[in-house]
Amino acid sequence: MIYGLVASALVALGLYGLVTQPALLRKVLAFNLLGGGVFLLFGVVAARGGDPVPQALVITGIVVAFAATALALVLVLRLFQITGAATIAEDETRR
Amino acid sequence: MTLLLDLILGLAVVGVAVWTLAVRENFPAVIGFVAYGLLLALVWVRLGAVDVALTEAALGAGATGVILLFAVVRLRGGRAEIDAATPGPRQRLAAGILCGVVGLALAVAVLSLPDPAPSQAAAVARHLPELGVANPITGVLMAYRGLDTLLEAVVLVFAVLAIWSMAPDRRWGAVPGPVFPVQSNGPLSLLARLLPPIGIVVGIYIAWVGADAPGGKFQGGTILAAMGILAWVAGLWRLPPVASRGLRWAVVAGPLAFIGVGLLGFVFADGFLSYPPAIAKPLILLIEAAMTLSVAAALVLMVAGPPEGRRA
Amino acid sequence: MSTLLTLFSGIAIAAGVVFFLAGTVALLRFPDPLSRLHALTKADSLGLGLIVLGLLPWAGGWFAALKLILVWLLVLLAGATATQLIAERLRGEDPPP
Amino acid sequence: MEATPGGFLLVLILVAPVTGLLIGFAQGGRAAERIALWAAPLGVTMAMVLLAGVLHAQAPIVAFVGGWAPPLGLALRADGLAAAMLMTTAVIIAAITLFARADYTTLPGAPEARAPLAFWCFLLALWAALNAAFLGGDLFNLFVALEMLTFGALALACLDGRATQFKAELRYLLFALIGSVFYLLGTALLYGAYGTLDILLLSRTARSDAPTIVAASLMTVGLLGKMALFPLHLWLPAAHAGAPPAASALLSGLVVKASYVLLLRLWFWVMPAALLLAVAPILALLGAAAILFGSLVALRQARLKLLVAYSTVAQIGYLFLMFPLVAGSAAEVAERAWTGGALQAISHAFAKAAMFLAAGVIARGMGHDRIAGLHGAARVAPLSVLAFGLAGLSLMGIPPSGGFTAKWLLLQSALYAGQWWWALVIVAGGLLTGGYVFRVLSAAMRAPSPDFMPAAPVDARQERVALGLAIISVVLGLLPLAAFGLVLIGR
Repeated sequence: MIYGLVASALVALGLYGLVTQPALLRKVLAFNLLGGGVFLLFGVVAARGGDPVPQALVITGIVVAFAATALALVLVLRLFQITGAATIAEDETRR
Repeated sequence: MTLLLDLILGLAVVGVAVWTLAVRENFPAVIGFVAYGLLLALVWVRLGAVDVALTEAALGAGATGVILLFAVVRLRGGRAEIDAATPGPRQRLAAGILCGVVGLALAVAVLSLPDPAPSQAAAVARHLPELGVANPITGVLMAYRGLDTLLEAVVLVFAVLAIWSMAPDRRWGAVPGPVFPVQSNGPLSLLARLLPPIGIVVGIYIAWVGADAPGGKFQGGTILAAMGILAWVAGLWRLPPVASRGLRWAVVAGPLAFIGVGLLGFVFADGFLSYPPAIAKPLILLIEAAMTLSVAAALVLMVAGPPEGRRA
Repeated sequence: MSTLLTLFSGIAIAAGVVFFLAGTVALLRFPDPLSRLHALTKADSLGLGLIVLGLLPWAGGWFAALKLILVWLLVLLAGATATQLIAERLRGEDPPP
Repeated sequence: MEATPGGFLLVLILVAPVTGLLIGFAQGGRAAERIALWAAPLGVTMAMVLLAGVLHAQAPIVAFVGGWAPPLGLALRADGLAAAMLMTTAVIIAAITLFARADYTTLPGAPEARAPLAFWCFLLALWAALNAAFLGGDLFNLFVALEMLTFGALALACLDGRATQFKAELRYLLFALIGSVFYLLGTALLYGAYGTLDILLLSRTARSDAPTIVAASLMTVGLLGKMALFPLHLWLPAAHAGAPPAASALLSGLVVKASYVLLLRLWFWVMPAALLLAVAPILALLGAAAILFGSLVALRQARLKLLVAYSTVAQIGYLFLMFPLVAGSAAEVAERAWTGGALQAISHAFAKAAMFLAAGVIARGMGHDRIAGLHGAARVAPLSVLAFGLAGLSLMGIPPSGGFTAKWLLLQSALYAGQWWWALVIVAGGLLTGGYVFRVLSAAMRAPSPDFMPAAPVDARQERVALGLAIISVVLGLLPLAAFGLVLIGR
């Protein structure tokens, strides 16, 4: 299946972005790319067996991922509003 | 022919993903992400999962794209800090190797999944008549794995409250999100007047047909939420303050109806979330209706963010 | 009859694809945002309209056909609004020539 | 396995806090507080009935939600381990409810405020999520439970709204999200390979093939990240130490245990024994590293709350020593190790909750939490210092505490299994723990300078709650060993 390979590639890409991108916004974006890959993997599993169950799992997963994204973005915005920081790099002002 | 189509689509998805990660500016990255989500929705259609395609397009690309754009507009600058925190080439190489290994392991695992694939399709179909619905996805979401869906609906309530609780104390009780000026004329105002009547019909329709055809509460609720957001951004609709009881009951109505019907199962059927076959479909539609409302309300609030305005 | 319909659909859809292609080329090649917008929306609105027209005979029922037309109308509306908004923004930013 | 009588109890214990949270949220802060106050005794009662039921039947209580049996439907299962964890959760939540009233009460007629509403709702939310995580019999359902847990924990930790905390919590969120993604990838592969995610059904069919191995590795790494096992502990100290005391107690005492129980289910139920034998020593090695590293770093902390948080990093390590001792050992040794591991999870929950609550009271009374400046703390908050000390006994593993019994069981089984090196780690960890606990106590016992003034009065009830939890963590060690046969039911 082509899409199994596509899903694996998307997971690798998303993970790479999540780890290496310093800006929080871009980390959140990469997390969503990664999520797309994970869900696609479920889709491949569903298509192989002609099975609706993994499709239902993906719908649940997409909703949860959206909630996580919204929450993360609010945290990012609040951090930015208070401190002007756009990354979570360690700074020396702490403690 | 179809193989070629799949190949092109697959390459396009991966290509857009790479571009989204590589592009330097935030705004095009988000646009790239929305394109990625829409392409993924096409992939879902190719995989025969129209319900998921609708969800991906509405939530994964649409709603996620909107909140990302909101964030981009409000996060300005920080370039120097970001550059300073950018990992060096050696770290990037290490991360790349690690992620490559994960991707490779996944690929190997996917390719060595057993043939024929195990499937619950037959079991899902066998019991659908007892539920009175024709869409197997709805059967899974509302009956067989109803607990998943219930907990997921509760997660949405968690998210709304968690987002609100990030507000500064002095803003508590106020209207969520920024207040947009009223656009008395202009294209946005026109759209915000023209589209919602159609969109609300479409949203309810999609939630309604979910029992028998692709669609359902999450897809329909997202469309309803989009109409609300449109009216809000155009200044035509003021969100109720977070202290509003009505607003809060709208957010919890879905999961509460779900639990209520579930508990009735103790009395009238075989236990929690079990539906008596005679009235299974009306019960499922009742839950779906309440959930559509709650999903729509929760999504609008999640897009709007924590209370920012003055106390109402 | 059905060959005629197939032919009609084929031509309409092919024409629609040509318009999409033209619009995309314009998006990539035209020099300034306003002319890009101009070319893109024209081509896409018409292109989608032709494709919808080509698909209508195969919709299998008036309800599905209605939905196809509704899709086209909604895209027209959204496209027009988005273009207007972008154009307004551009006019606001650039000094008048 | 069939559904058993009493299954409705599992549903109630899950649905009750969810309903309370929904109504509390809709009706506002004061209603949420009242619901939480009523929920606390109700929760303890339900957990006790459930525990008695499991003990009576000497078998797990099982419910099929909606009457749909797996693989199509979802099962909730309360085995001995789950019943014990539910009980622990109910008691600690009840204690935190009592503790938090002083901080988060809404007076009659007062307008609703942000922090109280969020606190009471998320207390109920976390309770529901923990119950779901301990009872869940389906790997995807457990994923949803873990997400609920993450959201609730995050919101509680940010309650003070300080910028440094936002940063710490974002780091936590990133770890948690990557952990979730890894876990979810594993469930996709397992579903593709076996067509079910039910833990018991998987345990009968799991093979040692490529998809299973990849799934197991991904899920394990994801869960280790969520529970902050060394070297994935980076997020924990700041995230737990910066939260309000009532939240820290929940996060450090209970939330990390949900991922732990899930990890146990993954390895001792789902995965084939051959795989477990290969992985167990690696997990224990990481655990040993966590014990030594966490304790050493805790020893060097300048601040009380960070010390307590690093102590969590160390104590989590003990939980992993049981893996090689249970896997592949004779039944008797395996049972000892299993009991030791479970008891460590429980006694640490009580001790750490007590410690964080006590540290919170001390920090408020002194106006700071610098360990070097704690002179006079024993005079300002005597019961809290006592609670800290008693909880410390349990963490060190000094008899007759629950921590002692746990570590003694692990130590014995290490010797019986011929893996004496783990015993050395346990002893070394105990000594180091003693070091950092006594550092705090000796500073607190010191007489203050003559012009010393407490920064704020301490709440006597809060002190008593912390002490109560500490006493429980000690008394656990006085129970006869047979009482812990509970955690073996349904293993």
